[in-house]
Amino acid sequence: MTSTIVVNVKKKRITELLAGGKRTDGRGVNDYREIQIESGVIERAEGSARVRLGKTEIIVGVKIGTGTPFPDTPDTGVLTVNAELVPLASPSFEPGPPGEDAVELARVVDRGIRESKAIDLEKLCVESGKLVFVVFVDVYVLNHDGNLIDASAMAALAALVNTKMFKYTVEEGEIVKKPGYTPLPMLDYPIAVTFAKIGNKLILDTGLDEEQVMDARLTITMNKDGNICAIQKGGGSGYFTREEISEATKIAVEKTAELRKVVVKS
Amino acid sequence: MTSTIVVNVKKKRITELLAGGKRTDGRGVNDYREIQIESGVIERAEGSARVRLGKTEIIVGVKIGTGTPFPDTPDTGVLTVNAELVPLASPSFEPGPPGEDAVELARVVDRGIRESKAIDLEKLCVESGKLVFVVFVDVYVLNHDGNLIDASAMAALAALVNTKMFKYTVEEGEIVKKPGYTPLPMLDYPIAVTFAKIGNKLILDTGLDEEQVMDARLTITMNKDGNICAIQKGGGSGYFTREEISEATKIAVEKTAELRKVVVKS
Amino acid sequence: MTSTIVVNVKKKRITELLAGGKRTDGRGVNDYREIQIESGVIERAEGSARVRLGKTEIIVGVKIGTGTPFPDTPDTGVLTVNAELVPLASPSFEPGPPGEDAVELARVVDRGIRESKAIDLEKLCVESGKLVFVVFVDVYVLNHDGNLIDASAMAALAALVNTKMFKYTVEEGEIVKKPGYTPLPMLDYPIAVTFAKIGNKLILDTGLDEEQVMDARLTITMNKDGNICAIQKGGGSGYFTREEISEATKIAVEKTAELRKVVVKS
Amino acid sequence: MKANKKKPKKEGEKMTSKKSEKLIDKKGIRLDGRKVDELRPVKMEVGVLPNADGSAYLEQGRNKILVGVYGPKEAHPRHIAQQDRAVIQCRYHMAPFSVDERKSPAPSRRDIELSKVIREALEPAVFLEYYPRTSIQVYIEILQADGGTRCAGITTAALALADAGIPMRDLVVACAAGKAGGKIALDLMDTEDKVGEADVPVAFMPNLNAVTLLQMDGNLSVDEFNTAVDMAIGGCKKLYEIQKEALKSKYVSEGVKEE
Amino acid sequence: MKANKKKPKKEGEKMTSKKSEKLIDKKGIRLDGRKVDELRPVKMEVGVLPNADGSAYLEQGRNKILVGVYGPKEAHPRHIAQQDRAVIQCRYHMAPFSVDERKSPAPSRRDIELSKVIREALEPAVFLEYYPRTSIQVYIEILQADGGTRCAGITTAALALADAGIPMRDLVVACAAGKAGGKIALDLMDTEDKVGEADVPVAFMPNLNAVTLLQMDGNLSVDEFNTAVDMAIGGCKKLYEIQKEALKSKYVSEGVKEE
Amino acid sequence: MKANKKKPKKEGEKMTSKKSEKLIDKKGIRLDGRKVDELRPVKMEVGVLPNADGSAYLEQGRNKILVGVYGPKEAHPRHIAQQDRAVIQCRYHMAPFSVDERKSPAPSRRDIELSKVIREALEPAVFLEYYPRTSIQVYIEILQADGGTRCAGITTAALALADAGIPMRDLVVACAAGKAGGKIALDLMDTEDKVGEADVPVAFMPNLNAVTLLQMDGNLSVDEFNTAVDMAIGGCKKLYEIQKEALKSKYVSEGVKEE
Repeated sequence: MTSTIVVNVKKKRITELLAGGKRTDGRGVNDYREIQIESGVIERAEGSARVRLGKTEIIVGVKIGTGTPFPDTPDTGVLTVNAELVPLASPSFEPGPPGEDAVELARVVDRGIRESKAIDLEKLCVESGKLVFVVFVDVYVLNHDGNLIDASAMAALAALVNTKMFKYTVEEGEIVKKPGYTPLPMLDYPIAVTFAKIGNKLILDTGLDEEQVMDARLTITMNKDGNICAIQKGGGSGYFTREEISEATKIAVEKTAELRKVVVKS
Repeated sequence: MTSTIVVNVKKKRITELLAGGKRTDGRGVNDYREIQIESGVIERAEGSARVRLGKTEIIVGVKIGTGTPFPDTPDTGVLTVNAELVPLASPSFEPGPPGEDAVELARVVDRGIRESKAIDLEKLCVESGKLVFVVFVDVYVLNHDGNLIDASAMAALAALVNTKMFKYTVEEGEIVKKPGYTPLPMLDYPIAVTFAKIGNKLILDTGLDEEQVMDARLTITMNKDGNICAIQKGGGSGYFTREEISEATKIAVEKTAELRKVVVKS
Repeated sequence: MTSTIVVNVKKKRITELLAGGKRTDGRGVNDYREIQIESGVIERAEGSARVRLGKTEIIVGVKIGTGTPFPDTPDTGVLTVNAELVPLASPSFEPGPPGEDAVELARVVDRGIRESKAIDLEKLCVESGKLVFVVFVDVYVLNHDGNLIDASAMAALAALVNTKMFKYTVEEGEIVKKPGYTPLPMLDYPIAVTFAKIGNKLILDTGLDEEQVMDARLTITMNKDGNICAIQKGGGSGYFTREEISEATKIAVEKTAELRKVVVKS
Repeated sequence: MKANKKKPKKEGEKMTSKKSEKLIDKKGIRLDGRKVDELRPVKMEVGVLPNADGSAYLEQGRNKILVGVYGPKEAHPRHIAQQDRAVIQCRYHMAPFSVDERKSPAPSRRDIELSKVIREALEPAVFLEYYPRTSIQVYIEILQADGGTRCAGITTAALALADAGIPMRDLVVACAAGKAGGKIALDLMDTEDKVGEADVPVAFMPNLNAVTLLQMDGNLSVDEFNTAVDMAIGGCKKLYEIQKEALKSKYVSEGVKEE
Repeated sequence: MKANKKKPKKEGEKMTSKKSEKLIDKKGIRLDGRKVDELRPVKMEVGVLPNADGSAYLEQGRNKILVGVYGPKEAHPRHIAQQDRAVIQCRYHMAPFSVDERKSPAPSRRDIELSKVIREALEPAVFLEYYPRTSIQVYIEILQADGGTRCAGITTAALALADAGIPMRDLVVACAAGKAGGKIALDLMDTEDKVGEADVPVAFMPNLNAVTLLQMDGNLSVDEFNTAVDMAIGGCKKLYEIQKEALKSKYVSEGVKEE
Repeated sequence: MKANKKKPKKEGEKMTSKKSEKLIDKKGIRLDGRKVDELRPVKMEVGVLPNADGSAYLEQGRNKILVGVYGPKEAHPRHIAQQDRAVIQCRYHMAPFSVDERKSPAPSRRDIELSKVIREALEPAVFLEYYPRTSIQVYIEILQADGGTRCAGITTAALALADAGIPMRDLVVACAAGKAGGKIALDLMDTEDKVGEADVPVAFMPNLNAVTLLQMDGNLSVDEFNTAVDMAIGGCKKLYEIQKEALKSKYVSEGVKEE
């Protein structure tokens, strides 16, 4: 754990720079680091993608299984998002069951996909009330250099876009495979952008140094129509003013549209 | 944790008072603190009750679900009792799965209900061997000021008496709700009384101070006929003589009859 | 935990003796301690055996249950091996879920039985794809004085040979017991021998002292034809040379044949 | 209802449906008779638990929330302690009987997330730097749930922290607004939350004009979202008045009776 | 027998039935040939485990119980240590093959309760104050179970404690009486316990006239209960003689052979 | 494929079948076109993770393995520390998407065993005595699995240890040989491993002529076994050359560029 004194020195330096609109690595406050997206990196998974956001690195794998639907939604498939902060990604990650950070990460990514209705889950019903497809989205953090949420959401979206399902028919209530594949039916393409507040400044795409000194973060996920589908405030013991929230929302409209082009074409 | 020295001083004081038949709060050895019972406090539960025994406070909620019966009792419903010592109730309780005290509390309450055949479980069978009702009794300790067992058993009984089940018919092996409710079918009304031994005295309804210094406790649960249906010795590294057991049993006959009137009319 | 200094002194002494072909208890390098095998020690289990190897003591119990087969082997019964290092067996064992030593022990015993096809699992299928017998082999270590693997494998084999199954017929997909018992169908009799390397010597059937100072161990399990069905290197931060492996294999051929006679006639 | 069906886990996610339109009638009246900008009936009480260092109880509609606070006390286990400030350990926990289908007492992933965001909603209000190396424990028990429990939990927890005498910059008060039946509405109850289009829980420090919790799920235009946030903050301000009353009624009467 | 049926958990609770009347015939003889006040055949042996500091083995009917004792040694983890006395850590544990249907090795709620009441049955006998800050570990393994294992476990554990050289006020010995086939009977075996009307396990320190464990479940009048307790104590006294023999036969013969 | 079938757990055990004969054709060519003594295509890269003290990435056929090493650092929790040497904490972990049917992230018994044998395969190579009381953490992530992952994990881990600058006696390199289609063959892929007759994973220190991991399951005569071990060691020697190249290409180019 970095000592309090070091963090305080860092905070002073970063805040001073931000007062002049500058960041330690020379970026502007709303600039993302270089984004590299590679799809299909795990051939045995139905879908996958690796995202590098500066030195942050995430792989998302999508597996398709089968199961019974929820009793109150008998005609829709099931979406399950899980995140693992595997310990090789950071000295602060430990082996074992997911802690609160991993749970929050998974649930924020999940809400973006679910609330934007990105996947057409109704097309994943095989037999009403009895048999549906289950989409497992596993977020695997391989190197943590800040902004895990945005990178994970991008990787999840890229992996879903990359996902192929086998064709099938149903015989006597059982699935029989046919030759060929179809893409996962997609209806929307949610993008998350996360603002960090440091002093009285908002910045996007924090590096690890910036996260250590931030007061709080605010994630806004938008769908392709520029509507908001999920928001999460977190990341520390700070707060946002009403005005900061409006400002962040405005920036998010443009920024999510811009990033969507990068992710979906990938 | 209270230090050994404080406990020793307390023990001396309490024992001296008891030698003269007195207790720190002025009660007689077999007196209960004020009992307040309020039924139906959790409207969304099928049954519920709050019991206050002095400053000890317990809520019991009853939920009715469905499940398969035990293979060796295909025609009877299932009773499940659980207890949680939630950490707001005492500085000595910790969050996490139930420890041995919570498990013992649940099992003593369970045995009283089960062995007295308080619930007519045979009426809770829907389809022999396949589908029965499951009665979940959840004991929730909200403030611990001693004598959790008696207070929990009272609250559980009051909650069961308060429980309503929806009316139903069975169509093709499935339960179909009908309008209206019936009370949970009850056959008996078990009451538990717990004796603490301090020095060579037996007292009822211990406060927290008394529990810290007691040698051991003895819980006797009796049914409406004055028969014994459950006993549990516990509570420390002390013992009871044969004569003390007989004495406790005699007192229990009267005391359980007296308390039953308080709880069941509530 | 024994201190480093004591272990070093012990190691020196044991190594010196071994240089002259001797062991602390006078045995030759390939000699086993006295083996006592008693079958049927747990009457309520379908099969059981107790093995004493010097002061090491193991009980294995076999229970037969039912379940569904694996989807890819719909016509074969299921074998499950579990090991518990119960804490009365050694000051170094702790209560709780199995640690890596218990897991390894169970899996090495399992592989010997499974890979030698000791049990004719195809005879344990009741209804293809739906209902098969499950053979639970539970290894229970009661006193740990070294060489748990060989003793456990012997006890497991003796318990399987001792196992009786009730006769049955199948009526409407359910098992109906008939009078009488048959032995568990056995096809092979695997025996494990474990070599320890201390300095540049290989020895068999280590006592606890020898295990504390060994560099590594190598377990070779052979079937009745003298073929190898399982191998496991473990036991420390040492290694084996290619030549040592060949030497161990040669000795194992003879030694497993010799031990098989002891175990199977028992 | 079916016996013993093994269901995949589901942690309170929203499932919008066509029934949403029935939530608000033509006159703008909701199923429980409220107008769109109306809070449910609220009752707050401070100092209800004898053992806890601070406590509070709240009813908001059919929600029943009890909070106990212990501390500041030595942080345990030690590795969670911070050299220069207190840590808040917060547990959001639902009684098994608090919801229609019995909830297992083991913490769900939803419980874990809510415990975290509630802690982060309370931290900005507490002078944590006054008590280095200590822990303040906030135990939130949902005795009965009817939508909006995270907000109600925060409102109650702030009262319990104040009752424990822990120095605070401001109270924290929380309220959700959302979209149901096509309209932005305040303080959604369970049915509105489940069937409705969106939910926006907000926690607020009234004197510092600071939003300490903000979440959203559903589908809102930016304008709708801004309307909802403003409505939620409006709700917070009303609840804040009730919070102050609850504190006054304990501490004023106590002053008279006991001190 | 049915494949893979998911059953709700059941932890040894009693289920009385109409079969109870067949448990004792007209001449007062039980299914295994015993009279109502007769113990099952008992065998005890002390010092059976080389590694443990103390140990004992007992057979009572088809029950087979093995107990190992370690300590007193430094309490671990440290927060369980007591300033002024030793703590007993007691684990009652059933081998998976000890019962008809394989038992999962994970502790059930019954196991947790029994570990607690057995510990509390042993504590009154041990001079815990001689070894402050230490722990005495009592590991009870049920190798085969046939009713009355908690009592048999206590009887065996007391021998193992004595074998470990731990200073004791008295031995502890335990035996149950119950009601089966309408009659009060001693030392119920599994079938009598399951089908019978009540079970009363009692642990007793013979020289101090002290009951250190007392439980009951079923249905007994106060008179029947008193008869059962007296009968159980009578059983304890008989078992106590066998306990003493077992200790003597180890320590006398050892004296001759080795020291 | 069937919905929601509750399956007993199965941890990678071999299930031989009659299909084995089809694995190698008459010309001795395997399903993926390899000869019996031919390795799959291999790619290794060192220093791929910015945060870890050392790291490496390996592809062998369709296996994709990533290893990160942290340490030596203070051992935690403390009771695992050794007075006179470092301990290696090793975790073999499969990504949920690494296999055909999604794997639960919780460690299986197979994972626990493999973590242990891999640790014991690496320990002989490390000068543990240089860093008493510390821990070296080796995290092996199987991103995609296609047979032989334990060996590939060892080969990769040795590179990551070297990259972390941890003093080593020798590199460790691992490779399996086995029997498939009736023939002894090198470096079995998943299909060959599952359908084949035996698998013999071997880890080797090339300069010390030391076997640090040896396992086997299946059915082999002693002669076949010896052939397989020799073939596996041959595979190790080839992989060792690639290991050295991978180290060189990092440290030589780095030398030029940065230092």
